[in-house]
Amino acid sequence: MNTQIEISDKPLDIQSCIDWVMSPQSGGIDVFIGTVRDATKDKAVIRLEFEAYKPMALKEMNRIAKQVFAKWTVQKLLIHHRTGVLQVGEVPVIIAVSCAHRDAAFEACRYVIDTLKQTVPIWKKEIFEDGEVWVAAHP
Amino acid sequence: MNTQIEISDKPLDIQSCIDWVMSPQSGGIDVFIGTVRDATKDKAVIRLEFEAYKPMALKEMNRIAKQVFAKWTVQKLLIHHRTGVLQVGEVPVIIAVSCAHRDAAFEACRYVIDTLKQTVPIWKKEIFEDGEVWVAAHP
Amino acid sequence: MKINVLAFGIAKDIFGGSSINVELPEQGTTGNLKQSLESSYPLLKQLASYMVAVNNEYAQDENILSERDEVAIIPPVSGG
Amino acid sequence: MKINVLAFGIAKDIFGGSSINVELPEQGTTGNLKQSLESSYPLLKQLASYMVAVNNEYAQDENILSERDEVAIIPPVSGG
Repeated sequence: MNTQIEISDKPLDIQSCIDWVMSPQSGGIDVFIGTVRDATKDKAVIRLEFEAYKPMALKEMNRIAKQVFAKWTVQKLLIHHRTGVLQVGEVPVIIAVSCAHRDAAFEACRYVIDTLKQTVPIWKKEIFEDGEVWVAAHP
Repeated sequence: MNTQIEISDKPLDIQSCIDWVMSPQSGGIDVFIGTVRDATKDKAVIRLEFEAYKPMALKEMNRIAKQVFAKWTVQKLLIHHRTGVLQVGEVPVIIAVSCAHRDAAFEACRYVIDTLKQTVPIWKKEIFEDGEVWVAAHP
Repeated sequence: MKINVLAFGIAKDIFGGSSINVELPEQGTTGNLKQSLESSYPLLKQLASYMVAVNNEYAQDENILSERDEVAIIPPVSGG
Repeated sequence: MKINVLAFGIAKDIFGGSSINVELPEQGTTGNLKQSLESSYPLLKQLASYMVAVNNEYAQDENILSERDEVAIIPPVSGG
């Protein structure tokens, strides 16, 4: 299981993430890059703040990685998540998966981001002109 | 329809492709990167050679782009394909799709690579130690 | 026994800090902890949901706590 | 009429060059062109499949050709 899983308060480096997953045994790489959108439900977003329960978040990400290597034939899997204050256009998350065949890369990458959003203890606060809200906290 | 579609015999630049698709209206970007694998059906590959019928290939890629913008809500779509001689690990194709929501980005990106491989007039020759073969030419 | 409870996201706002101490009887469970917290901090009940993590794993209500456990309140996650 | 036919990929190997000229009767179709090519270059029939493109579009067998058309033989594609 060849993985690189990190949580950092520094800007994420897309090129070096992609360089890391590349391998001569890979025919395809799928990369998901989350970006901070300028609006949510038509309301302008000023910035986002991300907070992680870091040891547990890393443990959950490793659990997801194990599931991925059990389900698909994957060469390398990278998950980088950023914390702290992010401006519009900045990158909170990069997931990169290299595989011999592209179907596995697409499916595994999507599985990682979908599952991460459900189980990994990281929280996002949206800051608007007139207030702020922890995303998904209330029904 | 915001697209950047190119065929080039120069090495593709992943970072500048991703920079181009980013936008403040996007929440997610999916990127597919094809890479030259060191083996096909357990036979060692020395290098690949790509040839394009360039005017028609660009026309077909634009047709695919039109289908994508009709099917999904997409901010920007980039397709770069390389031609000429590529060594193991080099990148023949980059597809990048930015969308407000990630489901559309994943689905559109996969649709583009799947359709490109079926309809766009580009050909790949695999060069082995002891010979060469145009991929998919024969049953 | 005294359980130190870590708080993240909106739970930090509800508790007014990044951790609080909760007094529980010996052999108290995560279920008992949730009852105690909900009675002291009724805003917890307005969350879409919340979980308790013990030693970096999601824990069931039946799980018996000890003072050595690392306990955290996990409001609905929203990473990515 | 004389149709200039572009060749790519393995078709270039089969024709021994990147284009050839084919003599067709006036009002000849892409179907007629394929028959003529297959009789001169029987290796074409061993391909998994091949298409004819006219003016950068895939063409049907019924399509009537003219000397001004850009015509190309498209063996099975394998880009990406």
